Amino acid sequence: MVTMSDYTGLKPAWCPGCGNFGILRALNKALVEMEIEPHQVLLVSGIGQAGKLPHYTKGNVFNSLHGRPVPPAIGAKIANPELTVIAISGDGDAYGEGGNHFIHAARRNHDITYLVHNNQVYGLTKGQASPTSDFGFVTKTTPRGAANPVNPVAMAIVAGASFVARSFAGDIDHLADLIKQGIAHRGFALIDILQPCVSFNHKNTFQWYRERVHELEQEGDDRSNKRAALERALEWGEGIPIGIIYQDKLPVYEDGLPALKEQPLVRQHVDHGRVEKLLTEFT
Amino acid sequence: MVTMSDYTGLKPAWCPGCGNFGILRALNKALVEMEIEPHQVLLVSGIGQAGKLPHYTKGNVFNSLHGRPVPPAIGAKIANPELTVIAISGDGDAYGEGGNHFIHAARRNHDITYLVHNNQVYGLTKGQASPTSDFGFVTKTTPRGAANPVNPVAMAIVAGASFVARSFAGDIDHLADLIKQGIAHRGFALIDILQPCVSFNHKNTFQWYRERVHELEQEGDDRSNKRAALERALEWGEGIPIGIIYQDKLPVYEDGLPALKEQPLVRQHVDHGRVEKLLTEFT
Amino acid sequence: MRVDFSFMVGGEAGQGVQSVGFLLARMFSRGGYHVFADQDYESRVRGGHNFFRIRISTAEVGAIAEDIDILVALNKETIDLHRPKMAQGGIIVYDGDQTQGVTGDSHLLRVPLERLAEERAGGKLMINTVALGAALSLVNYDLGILEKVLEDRFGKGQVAKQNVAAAQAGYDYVQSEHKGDFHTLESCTPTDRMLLTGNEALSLGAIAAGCKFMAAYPMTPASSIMEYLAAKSEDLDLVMVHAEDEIAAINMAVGAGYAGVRAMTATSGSGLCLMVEGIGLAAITETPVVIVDGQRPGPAVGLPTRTEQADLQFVLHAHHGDFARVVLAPATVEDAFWTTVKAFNWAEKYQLPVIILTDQHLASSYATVDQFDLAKVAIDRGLLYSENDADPQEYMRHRVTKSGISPRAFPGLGEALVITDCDEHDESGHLTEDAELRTAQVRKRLRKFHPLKEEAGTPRGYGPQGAQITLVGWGSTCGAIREAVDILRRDELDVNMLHLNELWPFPTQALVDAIGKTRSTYVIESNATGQLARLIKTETGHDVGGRILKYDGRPFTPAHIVEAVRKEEG
Amino acid sequence: MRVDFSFMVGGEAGQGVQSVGFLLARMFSRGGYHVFADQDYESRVRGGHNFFRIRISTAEVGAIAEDIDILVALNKETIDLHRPKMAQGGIIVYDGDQTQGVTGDSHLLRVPLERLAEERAGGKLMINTVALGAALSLVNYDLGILEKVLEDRFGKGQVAKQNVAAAQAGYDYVQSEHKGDFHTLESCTPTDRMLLTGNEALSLGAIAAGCKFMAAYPMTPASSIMEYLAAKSEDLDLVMVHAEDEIAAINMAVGAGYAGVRAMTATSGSGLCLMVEGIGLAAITETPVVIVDGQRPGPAVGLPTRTEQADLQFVLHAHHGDFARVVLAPATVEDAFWTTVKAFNWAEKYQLPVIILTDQHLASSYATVDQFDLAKVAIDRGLLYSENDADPQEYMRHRVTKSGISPRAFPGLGEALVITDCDEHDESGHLTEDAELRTAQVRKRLRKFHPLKEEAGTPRGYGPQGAQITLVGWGSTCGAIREAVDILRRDELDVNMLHLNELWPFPTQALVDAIGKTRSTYVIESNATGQLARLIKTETGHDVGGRILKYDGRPFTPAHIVEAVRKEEG
Ligand SMILES: Cc1ncc(C[n+]2csc(CCOP(=O)(O)OP(=O)(O)O)c2C)c(N)n1
Ligand SMILES: Cc1ncc(C[n+]2csc(CCOP(=O)(O)OP(=O)(O)O)c2C)c(N)n1
Ligand code: SF4
Ligand code: SF4
Ligand SMILES: [Mg+2]
Ligand SMILES: [Mg+2]
Repeated sequence: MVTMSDYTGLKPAWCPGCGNFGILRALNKALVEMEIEPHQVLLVSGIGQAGKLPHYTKGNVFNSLHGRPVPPAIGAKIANPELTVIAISGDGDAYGEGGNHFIHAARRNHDITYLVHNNQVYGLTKGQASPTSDFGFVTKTTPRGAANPVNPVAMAIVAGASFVARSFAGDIDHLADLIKQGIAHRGFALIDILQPCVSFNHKNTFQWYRERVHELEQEGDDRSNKRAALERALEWGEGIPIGIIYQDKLPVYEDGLPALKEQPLVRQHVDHGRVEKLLTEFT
Repeated sequence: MVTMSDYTGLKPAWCPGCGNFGILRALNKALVEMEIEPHQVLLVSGIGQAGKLPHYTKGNVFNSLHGRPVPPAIGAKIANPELTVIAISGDGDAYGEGGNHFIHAARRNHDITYLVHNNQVYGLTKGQASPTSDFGFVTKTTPRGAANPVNPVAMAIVAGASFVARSFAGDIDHLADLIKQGIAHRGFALIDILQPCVSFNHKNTFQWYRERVHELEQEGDDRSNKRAALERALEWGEGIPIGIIYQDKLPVYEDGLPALKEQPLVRQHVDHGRVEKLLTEFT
Repeated sequence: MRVDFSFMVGGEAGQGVQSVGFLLARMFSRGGYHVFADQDYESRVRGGHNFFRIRISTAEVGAIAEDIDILVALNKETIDLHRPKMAQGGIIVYDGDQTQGVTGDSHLLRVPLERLAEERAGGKLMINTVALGAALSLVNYDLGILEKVLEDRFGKGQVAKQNVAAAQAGYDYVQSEHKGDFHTLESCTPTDRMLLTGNEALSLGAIAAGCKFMAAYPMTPASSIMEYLAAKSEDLDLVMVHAEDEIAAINMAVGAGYAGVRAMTATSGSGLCLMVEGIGLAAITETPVVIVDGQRPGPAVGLPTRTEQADLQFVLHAHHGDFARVVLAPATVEDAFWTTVKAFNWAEKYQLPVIILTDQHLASSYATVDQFDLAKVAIDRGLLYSENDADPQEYMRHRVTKSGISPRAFPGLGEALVITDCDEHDESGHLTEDAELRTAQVRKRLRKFHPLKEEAGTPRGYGPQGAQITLVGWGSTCGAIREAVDILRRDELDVNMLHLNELWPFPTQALVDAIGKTRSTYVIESNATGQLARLIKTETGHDVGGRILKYDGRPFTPAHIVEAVRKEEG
Repeated sequence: MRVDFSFMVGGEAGQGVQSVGFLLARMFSRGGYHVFADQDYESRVRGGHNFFRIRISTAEVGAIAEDIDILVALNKETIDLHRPKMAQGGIIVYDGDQTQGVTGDSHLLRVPLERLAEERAGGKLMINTVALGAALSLVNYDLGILEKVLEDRFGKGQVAKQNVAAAQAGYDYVQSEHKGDFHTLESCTPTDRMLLTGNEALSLGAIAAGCKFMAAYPMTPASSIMEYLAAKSEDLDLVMVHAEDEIAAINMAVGAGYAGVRAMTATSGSGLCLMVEGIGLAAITETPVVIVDGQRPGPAVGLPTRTEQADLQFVLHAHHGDFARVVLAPATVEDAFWTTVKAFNWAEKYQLPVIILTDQHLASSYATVDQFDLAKVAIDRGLLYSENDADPQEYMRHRVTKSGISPRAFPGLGEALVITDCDEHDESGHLTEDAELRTAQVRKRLRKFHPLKEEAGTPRGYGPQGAQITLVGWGSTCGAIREAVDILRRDELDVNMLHLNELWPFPTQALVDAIGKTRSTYVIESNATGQLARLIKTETGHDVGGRILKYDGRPFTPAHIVEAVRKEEG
């Protein structure tokens, strides 16, 4: 049996009170409840406060470049689809530096789960605006206020992700439940997580989010209706919906790869008999 | 008076029958009708068949890297807002290699016009899949068919562009009219142009597009309703709407720059008196 | 007597130049000849001017010749441009009915290609195959194998049949109408030699080495590697991902490499620029990855379909920080196969990024080579962790060892957790800011270079040892330099060649030995500043004054080198 | 007598280490002292261990010292870590009430920081200012200017007042309770010297040079340049765009440069990797752009908040193809200003990318410098096209000239069309595939390097010419090497320094002259392989055996260099 103590990692270097602690706990809870063992998990993170998470739990870890956790996660998943591959980013990592990978991974619908710690600011580099900073948010790089923010969930839906959800670091059970569903889902699963940053975001605080988030009524709601999902996705401000905003069965990239049909690439060996045949095509 | 002959450039190296000829003509027509002279225009293109367009007309030309026309267009626009800045891409250039610039330029709503020659394929590199290739489109890099395509107009709307339109290279008047509106619009104006590639896209031909495109009824239609616009944007397949899909007045990035209030940066000189004051802040 | 004969096919993009050229080359390779062929094309899909040069010989051949014996001109521009290069007695086949304004008589043979195509082979599409037949007829070549060659290309069926008819029409026409000399080329003993391009050989090398994963973004001249692997992905059980950009491509490959699969990417200079950060990721996480850089003239987009060797200093230094890497540059089509096999072995053995520097010229040139002996393809995956050796709880991905190499485990295949980070990390792979741990990891990563340098080979020599003049080259110029040596030796010049296909680790001693002994040394490179010469200076201290450089995007010919050397040597 | 005194403030991130350190430095710079201060911090926002070292002197000072005279310890870890470095008679100020487990008596002075902050200054937030007062008290420093210093930092108002009270509390407490020695530091003649960091000086240099546009993406240690320019954008009429990534950043800057505005970007190694393609874009379009690379330990993310000099070979060779570029490396805070002015001038004069190599150490170290004399800031925009000179219809952006430099016109400012392309182009800027036009453009772009090399300066010497031992360095190590020279000379060693702040064009002759004459040469660099030593080898042929290298992310100290030289010299 897998227990929470199997997921005890190094001591976090996050600020006391940071929303990341809740995310860490929720992830561990989800993995424990799904009875997934650390060696079956691959955590691929970028650079930022969020990107440090894998060090604070247990699992295989590929802590990658800023903005780039998604491509190596895809590479590793294709190499070994038996792994539960979870990519982890901050909002700058995912939607700024990594914006292109985000939309194309969603579009091709790769079978990975993507947790984005969205604190609407650059934490690790000390408080610059992020692509999700609220309009007018004043930071050292945006002294006259940030531009129009990106809406990651709407973006993911339009781009083609087949599982798009939002949760809140202050609601561990809700988040853990979504993570479980995201992992269980086949295809690209984005979970955008509202994450208070107590050091650099004094606007979007625990309090601020708590007053706004409301769980989507999941019953009677057709998750797979893209137009309705976009309605939900565009909601932001006085009310912020959390939960699964969109989910559908869409063609999964890895399912279209004949090489993966029989066994993971990592367990395969080259067959020189077959290579020999190729050679004769050139004679 | 500006005439079409003012816009005669080098002889195009495109394939005979290519949709790009129509786009070239429509652009020239729009500029002539707006009485814009070649030296008032800056054409910034990427690499691809589309990216060659500026050489085949007249104007200032910055033919930039593959995927990167938008950032230099922004830099030049901020340096000299008196220029009519038009960025030009192919679909691979804009939505593949340049995807991140596309969404963020839309988000910040820079005041440039963006023409994307969308032939749903990589032309110049000889027929690989592009991010807009139809699902299942077979090419040498996607022998089992392309993945889910990106929807550029929906993407632009969600990202925050304030003018989002689609036109067809086979309808020069329609396209010229949209280009004029795009140039006149303050803010980021995307015109995604359906462009048949006679050499590498034997699916999405002139004929194919002609059977599907229908002009949006612009009367009585609230262009600035984002939800309705997304409905229109998601339409693709048997019917493909062309025209302005979304337009609104949104904060324009350049309007938030105090340095541009009085005159273009390029006409300004450094004032050492003001620098002197800065120095004293360190004493 | 040695046969050495050159064809050229020229015309607009879209006229089928490549197709005729390839079929000619194939006909002669099937017929037992050695063949070398290269392609010259513009960055456009229709129009402009393309040509395909084929040289055939009864001896090995590794470069094109300047003179043309038979020119198949699909348009007038071809005649205008290439007529000055016709060999004595050479013949230009062209469609006199369709081509206006061709003046003079010399070399010209009018063949009504279009009329024959329409009358005898069902349409204009066959014009180029008629020309193929005409060319073969001029050398009285046996058409016996033609049907098979066409079927291999077009499949059994109507298309192949029409092509045979077209070729026969051209053949017959020339046999009956040509009034001048025929240059008879008899078939030699047919062999099972392969005819393939540098990129095809490289792709086969990757597949034979067990590469199972490629991610890339199209870019000339690397796209054809992607396309070959994609085409074979089903039969060979491998995966080729057409990524959204080059950044994604290299990072995907590194991810797959980390997960235990041999992985690669391929691009050209501009794309490589975007991969630089990924090279550092591979370095610090000690992940094997093979990166093919098909060079073309820069900077930036430069000349997109042409050739250059100006990425050498870039790839040697691409990325900040100090770490070990490998840079290999295949010299010939055959070498492209074996070098690629070595690249995958070294990447895993030393757990680092390996860059294969090829170029447009090698990538798209065809050559005949003996079938690769797969029995000689040894796969060495390097030091692997096994649960029998040590407790998985204690596994540390970046353990500091004497050799600098730490055993690799793969995530998910056992209990050992595989932890790594592109931040500086401790032995376990967790991030650290400790000064001593940092220093230890830097040293460990650099230390791997010593066994690597030991394992590196020696440059390829040609000609007598200790000659007075040495021509030094690297990469795709090998064939041209080699032939230049032959020609110069016939001139009684005492010349030899030293050719590098391993650039890093640098074969310092071999260079010192070779250059120390010669009276004059010439470094021959397709770039403007002498990048190998600079590297030689750095590594050996020798300042090689003689430089034969070319940077107009066109490959070296033996004659160009010969002339340059003669000029210097008086 | 020369005063040379060192403070250190240490504690967790979030405890205000930077604030106390800066205020101490400011108090002494206002008081007429020369100050040098550096910062050491981890890549985290709270917790861990940070420290700030301040050295003050009555003479110029350009490096930190190893010994600490007064240590302000905001937590126990600070004591544990730094106690061994306390100078004779040094004193550690700490809060004995709050800090458990501190043993021994030596150096320790308990000050109830928290209690004093709560009782006398309204709360715990003031703890660090109490400590500031205590430190100043230990040197009997005049508190007269404190109020002004605090007001400059916090504005006139409650916060400044509370801070004054806090400092006074600490001051008084020490005056009445300290039983040991005081190290009295009298104020010198107050000056209007500036106290600023390398990045601040660099930013001011950019502004003074007329830079009007910056686009960048945050990355330590370059972010503070972005932030400074953003803060001043309104007052100084300039634009700072926080771009979506580094690729966008450099391409925006190139666009602005093309349009006629002085433009820059700034980043660190990883970000620079992403800018490589943009460097080539600037090169082939001949667009001026200034790129600041604030080096930190690599490869990849490495040690994000620490220092290194391992990007040199990378920036020299970043990008495929051959073209001219400039690489400058400011040596001191003052130099950061002037080098940046030069960078903008050269970028425009030679129409090429200029890279400023700085590093975390220089970027975040404070030094006192005389106010920059703006009258000496000459702005040279290079060759500009004017409609009076030539018909705008005939304007060609890439005209082939003898110098390689073509007059620049700006789009939209006149009738001349400004056409350029990152494909190879002809003189008019339109794309071409012609072999001769290509060759001509490559040569033209390389030719610009000659006048540039002529214009380049000579390295900075220090110590007597022709000394037996030469210490060679570059960039931020200047202060430490200089001081090492002083110390070694006092040891009777015949040493001098040769310090480079222009790396490319390389000052070949100066190096040949200097190294040729010395008995032994040491190259001192913060990297693992000796990247400058390698460059010296390439450019001069001299193989400098002596290397003093450090790559643990921490800056050189004079003592470290002295010790290394002594060891070698016996
Ligand atoms: C290529 C590159 N650019 C910039 C950086 C510097 N950097 C590190 S983390 C970060 C942003 C952090 O913000 P976010 O992704 O939102 O993560 P958070 O710290 O808020 O969790 C940046 C800009 C880098 N490491 N690499
Ligand atoms: C960094 C980089 N990657 C790849 C290329 C090669 N390349 C040139 S054009 C092109 C794609 C062309 O497709 P698209 O943008 O759709 O334009 P089209 O030719 O179809 O108009 C590619 C991949 C390049 N020049 N630079
Ligand atoms: S800076 Fe913000 S995101 Fe980072 S650890 Fe602190 S509170 Fe969390
Ligand atoms: S390849 Fe396609 S897009 Fe390119 S010129 Fe030809 S028809 Fe047009
Ligand atoms: Mg964040
Ligand atoms: Mg296209």
